[in-house]
Amino acid sequence: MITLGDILTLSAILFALAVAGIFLNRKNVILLLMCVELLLLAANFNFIAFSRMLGNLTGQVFVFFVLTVAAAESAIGLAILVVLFRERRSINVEDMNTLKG
Amino acid sequence: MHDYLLSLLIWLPIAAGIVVLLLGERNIVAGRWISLIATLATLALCVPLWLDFNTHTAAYQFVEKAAWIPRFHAYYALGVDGISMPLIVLTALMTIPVVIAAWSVIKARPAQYYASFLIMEGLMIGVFAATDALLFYFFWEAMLIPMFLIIGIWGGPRRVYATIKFFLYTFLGSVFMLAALIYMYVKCGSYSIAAFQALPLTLAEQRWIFAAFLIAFAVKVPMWPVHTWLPDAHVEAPTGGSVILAAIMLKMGGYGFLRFALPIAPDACRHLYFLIVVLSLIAVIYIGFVALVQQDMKKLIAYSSIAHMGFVTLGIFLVYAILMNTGTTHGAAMGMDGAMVQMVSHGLISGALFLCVGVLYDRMHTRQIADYGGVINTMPVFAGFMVLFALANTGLPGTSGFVGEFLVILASFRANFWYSALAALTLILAASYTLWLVKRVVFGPVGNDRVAKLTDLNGREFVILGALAAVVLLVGIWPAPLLKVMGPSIQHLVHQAVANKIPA
Amino acid sequence: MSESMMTLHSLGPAVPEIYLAGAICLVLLFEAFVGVKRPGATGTLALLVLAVGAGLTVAFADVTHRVVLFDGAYVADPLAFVLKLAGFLSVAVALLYSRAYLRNREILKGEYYVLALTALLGIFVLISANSLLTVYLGVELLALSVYSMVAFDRESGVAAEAAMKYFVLGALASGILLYGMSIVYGLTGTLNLDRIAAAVSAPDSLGVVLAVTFIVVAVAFKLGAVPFHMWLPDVYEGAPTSVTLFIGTAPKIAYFALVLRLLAHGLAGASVDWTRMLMPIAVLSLVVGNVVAIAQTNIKRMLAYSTISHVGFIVLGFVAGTASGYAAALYYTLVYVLVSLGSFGVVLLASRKGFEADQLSDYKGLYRRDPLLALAMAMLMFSFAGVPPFVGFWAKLRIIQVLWESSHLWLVIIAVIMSVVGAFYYLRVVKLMYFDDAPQTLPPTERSVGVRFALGINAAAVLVLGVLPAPLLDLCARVIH
Amino acid sequence: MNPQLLLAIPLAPLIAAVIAGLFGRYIGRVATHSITIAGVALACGLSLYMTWLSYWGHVPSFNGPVYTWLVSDGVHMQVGFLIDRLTTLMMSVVTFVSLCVHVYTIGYMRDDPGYTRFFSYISLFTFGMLMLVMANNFMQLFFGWEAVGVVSYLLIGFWYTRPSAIFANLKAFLVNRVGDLGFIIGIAALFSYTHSLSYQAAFAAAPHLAHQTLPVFGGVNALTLICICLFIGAMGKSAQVPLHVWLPDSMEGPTPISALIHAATMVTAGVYMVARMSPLFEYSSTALSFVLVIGATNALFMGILGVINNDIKRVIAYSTLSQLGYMVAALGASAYAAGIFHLMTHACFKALLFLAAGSVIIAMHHEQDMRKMGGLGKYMPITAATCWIGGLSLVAFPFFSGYYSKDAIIEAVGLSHRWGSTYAYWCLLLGAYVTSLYTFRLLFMTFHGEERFRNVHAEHDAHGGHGAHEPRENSLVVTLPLIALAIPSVILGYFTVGKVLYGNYFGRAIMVLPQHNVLARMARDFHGPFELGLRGFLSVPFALVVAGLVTAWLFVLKRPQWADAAAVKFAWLKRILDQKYYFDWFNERLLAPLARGVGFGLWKVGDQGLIDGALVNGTAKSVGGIGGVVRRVQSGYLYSYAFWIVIGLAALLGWFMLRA
Repeated sequence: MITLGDILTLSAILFALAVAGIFLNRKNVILLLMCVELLLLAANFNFIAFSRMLGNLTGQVFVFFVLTVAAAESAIGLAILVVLFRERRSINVEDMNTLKG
Repeated sequence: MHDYLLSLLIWLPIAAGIVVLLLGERNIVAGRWISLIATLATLALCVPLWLDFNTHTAAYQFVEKAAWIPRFHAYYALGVDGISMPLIVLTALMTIPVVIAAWSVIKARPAQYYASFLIMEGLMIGVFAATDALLFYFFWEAMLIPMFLIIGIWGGPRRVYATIKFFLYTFLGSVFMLAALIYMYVKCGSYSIAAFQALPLTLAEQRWIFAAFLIAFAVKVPMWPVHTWLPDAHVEAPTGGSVILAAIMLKMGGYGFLRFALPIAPDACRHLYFLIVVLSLIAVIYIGFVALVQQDMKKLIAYSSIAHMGFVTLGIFLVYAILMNTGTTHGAAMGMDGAMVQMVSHGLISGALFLCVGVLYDRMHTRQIADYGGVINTMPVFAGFMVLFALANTGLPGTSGFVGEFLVILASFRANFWYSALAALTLILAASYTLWLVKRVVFGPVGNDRVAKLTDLNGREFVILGALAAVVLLVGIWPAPLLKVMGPSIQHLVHQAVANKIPA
Repeated sequence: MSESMMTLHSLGPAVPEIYLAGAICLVLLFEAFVGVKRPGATGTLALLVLAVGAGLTVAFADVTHRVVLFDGAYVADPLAFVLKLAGFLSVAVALLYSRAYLRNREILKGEYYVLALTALLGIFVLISANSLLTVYLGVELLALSVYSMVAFDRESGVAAEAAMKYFVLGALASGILLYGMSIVYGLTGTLNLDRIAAAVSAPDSLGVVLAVTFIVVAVAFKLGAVPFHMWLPDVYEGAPTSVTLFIGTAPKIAYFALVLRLLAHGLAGASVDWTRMLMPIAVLSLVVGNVVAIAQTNIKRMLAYSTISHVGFIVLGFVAGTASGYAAALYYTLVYVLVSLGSFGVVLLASRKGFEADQLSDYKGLYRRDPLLALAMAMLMFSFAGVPPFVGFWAKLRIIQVLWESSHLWLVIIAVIMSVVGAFYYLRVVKLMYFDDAPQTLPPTERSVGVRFALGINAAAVLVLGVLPAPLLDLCARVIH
Repeated sequence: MNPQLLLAIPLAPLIAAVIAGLFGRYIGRVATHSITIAGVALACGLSLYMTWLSYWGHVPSFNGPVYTWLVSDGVHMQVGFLIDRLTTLMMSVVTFVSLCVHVYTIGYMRDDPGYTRFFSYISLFTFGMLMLVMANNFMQLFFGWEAVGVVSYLLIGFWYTRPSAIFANLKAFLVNRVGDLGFIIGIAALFSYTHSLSYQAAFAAAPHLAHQTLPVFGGVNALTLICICLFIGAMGKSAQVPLHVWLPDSMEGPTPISALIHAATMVTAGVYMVARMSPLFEYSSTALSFVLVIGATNALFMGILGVINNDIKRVIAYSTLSQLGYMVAALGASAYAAGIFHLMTHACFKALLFLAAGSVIIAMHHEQDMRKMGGLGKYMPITAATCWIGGLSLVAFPFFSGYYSKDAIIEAVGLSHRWGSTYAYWCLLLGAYVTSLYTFRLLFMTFHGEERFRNVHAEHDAHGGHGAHEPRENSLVVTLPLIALAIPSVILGYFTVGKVLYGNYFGRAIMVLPQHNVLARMARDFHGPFELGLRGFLSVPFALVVAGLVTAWLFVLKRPQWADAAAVKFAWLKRILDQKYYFDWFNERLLAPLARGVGFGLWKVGDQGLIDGALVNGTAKSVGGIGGVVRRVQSGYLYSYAFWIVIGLAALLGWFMLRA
């Protein structure tokens, strides 16, 4: 039997993974986009779990919105990525440090 | 007219300044005359201020009050008493020579030069006339901007360092004061200075507030050891800037002590007076020695200003020393009288001395003492004035410089033998550095061929220095009217200063 | 009135958003058919749209009391009204200033205005948000449009880099926000902020603390408070100046609303926690912002750090945790928007084709090249420094006042000292413009009368509001209760 | 007497001075000196008239305000006059000598470009001196005190292109300021007890003050402190050791000034002041002993310096120092009247000597070295005669004015039982010998013996020197004052001694406690001036005078080589004397450099090093430095940004989780 706690733990782990991914990954920007998706996913898990526990739907509705936004978000992310690649010929995180100080 | 006399005094010069600014550099001739007329008119407005001033009350007079920020009970409230009125007159008086002195000397952006000074005059008068703490602070701070620009634009080689130092130094001081003012507003729900003076405060609170005031006013006076901005600012500033700086701005520190520190935090003052007395005496002696070895005329006069202002702070805080020593406040008012007279007189004398240096600088474009010598041979009239003001600076009886120091020394003996003994050392020190300066610059054989080519005072310069000399002598020979004006306010202040504000 | 039942008339308060959504479509169509031929026409239209929008807002959305719509997801109150007008105004001014800049860089495209308007829509949603959902939507709508604005100049590599950093970190932040929201939802079983406010009462319970922490971090990121500020300098520097101007102004209003709605209203019960959390954040922002700004050579970056320090002041207003504290923060925000509109406007007007005017050294002797511009900049800098008679003074005064009211002695002292440190680099700009001589011959500044006039008004406002601060102070105190 | 009249006395010279000073250049020389002389003459006439009245005791003393200077803390500080016999006497002395000097100046400064300036100065000085002596309160006293000091400053530096002159005037002013320091502290101390600046209040409080102690230096008698402080002021003005150093240098000024200011009037202000303050000093024997010792020391040791000097003016200057010593010693012995009496006679014969010296100097074309003179007697008889009169009066030759005053002093000190009086008595006795030694040396070297000026003139001619080979007697404007001063130098003492010295002339103006009153004791065996004169020939001092005369004659005229021999034999002594007891060396080699060093140190180390360098700029630098460091954290790498966000999140979480 899967309890609320289990799901929350899972989502927490997902969240942690995503965050870790964002600041551990030093190579590919695409990876970052994926981590971002994972992040949202973690939150979504919470919503769904809670909404089921509380027995009201608002949480799940929220999730739909989140998914939509996530789609738009990744679209824009990729667009920016393209621009970046056109200019820099690289999508390496290490190379993105002309702005600093 | 009395209902808005003070507003007139504040806004007339400011308005004139804006007009001059708008006329721009192209119509500078008009600009000059407008500035001159405006400053003269401001002084003219001081005549009714002086004549119709009731010398029998310590209450504010020529009071004005208009809503400014109703929600925070901050008012556009103006008024003068015996402490602020002479300083307003001094301000109006000392701005005139600045305008005249710049007449043909300031070549770069003259319109803005005049405008800055006119605006600053209004703001300075506002500082003295404001009876609402927020309004006071508003003028107090706003005044920094024109001075910042004056030093920075028309100043000497190291002007940038000097002006930024000046601004930050004073800014640092005043923000702490602002914090204190706001604290008191939060406590008593009003920004009126009178309310602050009536507000009971615990000793701890008073200590904090006094510390804030001390930082603000000590920097402005300036007291040792926060004086180092002054020599730089004076040396780099154009003549007019130095004059206003020395004649008026420094006085605001003393005024602040009289108007804020003593009445608002009397108990803290009573506990910490010794600190101030010591700092004042250090200023008189330490700075006296430093002034002795200056190579730059303006720096020397700047240091002598610090030393003389030491008498002001000493005179103000004598009240507590006397209270400690004799248990009465008998003689305290004399110390404060001395401090006030010293402020006025120092305004006149140091202003005049800076003008003298300006006269020389305009001709030789150097302030180094070593570059001069035997000026009297080519500029006898100037030499006469220079010697007169120098002697006044040494506190010669018969000149205004004597009155304040004399009163302070008399009063300080009631506090402690050593206070007066050390303070009186200024007789020797001031004489040494001032007259040594005179010896090296004015007397002696013609120093070099550039000195040989000097031309004596022109009409404008003669009028300025002559007028100032007359005032200096007048105040020295017959100071009674000045003290009559202050009398009641000072007495009242003494009572406030020794009152106990700690809530039972 | 019951929230479910909805008549057309009752939609009045929501007119700004509805209108703006429609207008955006209109502008898109216009751009598709007219704009392509006549670049700049869309810009004019956008300004028109904003003007009309402001008019409509005054006409319909000027509510006297709190109105809740859309099943409690949307709230309209005097605060929202004021903020929306401010939004219209600031965006309009921003677009006005940007025009010449965009033309010089051949990025004067309709999409720019569309994005600006969508961002504004996001701002409005956020302003009127009364539910976690609307909050989230507002945040994302605003953020997404701004990301793409940053990357708008496709020829600029730094812009792309800035956009990417902004995007990733922004996504991280919204993830954190979302996570916090989910916990709140879990604790209270509702998304409606009113009900959340009613439900959240026990402060130090673990769940609440968890939720509050996540939300505070996300909010701090959006505001650009230390240590969540790092995106801000890079984005300010990397983005095209016109975009920097945009980011630096209107969104601040939205984020103020965000804090107010989410923390001050929704999580009022836990204010003990979040005020205590905001305290170190505010202090760090003050210190880091001011101290690092001194070390900058790029004016956009310098202003970025100065923004961080001002954010510190705004947050201090919230730290007080009282209505008057929020009012102070609001006043500070509005003042900040006004002043930074002007200062970035100056940067825009000083720049020409192929000359970004983004180095401090580019301002040497500006006085000689363009006295008006220099004067305006000087006034704005003094205002930033908080010197009377300029409006910035009152903003700082209000913050210190509320800190005293909540008796935070040490915060007062830090704030005071830091404002002095800050004064130094503002003075340095004035010094460059007035005391130094231009090293080499720099190109002349933008001369188009309209823009300069607007800038003049902007600077004048800084002075007038400084001399007569009562109305605006009143307004801010009135709309918050 | 009516105040208007009194007011006219100081104002006449003042107005004259102002006119001469401001418009002198336009109205010309004749007008200038006419106006100033008229002013002083008026003052002099009125003063003499007043003295005449009070001499015959027609007028009660006057004490009243002129106007209120200021009111502070309820204390009325007024400018006012106190006129009694002491004042009138001083007024007459001052104005009379001043008048003579005015006239004399016409001749002396004939071809000086600063002619009008000079007249305005000396008139101004007369004003200041009159304010000083006529004052009835300490504020005004201090005013006059400083005013005369300033004028003397201006006059010593009158030839402002001479480095030596402007050095001397600065020195004079500063040394005087040292005295004024004590003076003003004394005034302040007095004020702190009496709450008033008027003499009356002070005098009334004196007996009570004698029992007060001040908590300084472990508790000193208040009155003693006050008196000593006041006397320090007097030491400055009246050039008593160690504040005497300025007077010899002040000879850089034109000779009329030396006569007026640095011999007759200003330098005696100190003596006058102490006499005026006798009601205070009387109650403090300690202070009086101090006065006595200082004065006696001056009288002897400053006189000795006169013996070895060759500059005619400096010799007289040292003699002035020594004579001032006599006066001060008299004060110290409570013989105030004697001091004042000697002040009066001294004013006449010393002014006379100076003017005579000046006359010689004119004749010698501004040559002051006595070694280049000699035998002038037969070329300028009037000068020589008057100079001899002055000299005899100075050495206190019986029947001359000086005799009556000076011997009285010696006798008074001899009779006094005050602590230190024995030392003082011997100093004064030896002083008598020294006095006659340098006086006759001066007379012999100048007017007698070989005419050394001839070879000097030869040199002059060698390089086309100026005209006259032989000095000629000067015109009337120069000689008339000499004669005018010679007369009182002879007879003044004879005719006034009875009344002024022994007749308790000053009455209540000078207060002497009976147990101190030596003069009263001397008065008992005073049987008229003639008898006193005769007695003089048998007195010890007279013997010393003769001894001095002989020595001078031997060393100057008979065996000049002995002088050089002595100089060789007592080289060590000569060095000390040449160095003037090393006072100047101490001031100029030690004190002044020390002060400058301290100032420089405080400036460089204190101001620029610590305050500016470390605190002010240091803070600025460190803030900038921190900024530079902190900005490194902004590494530009996305992951580090993200990392910081997580750090922040974790920190907050951790903090609050622990609290929750």
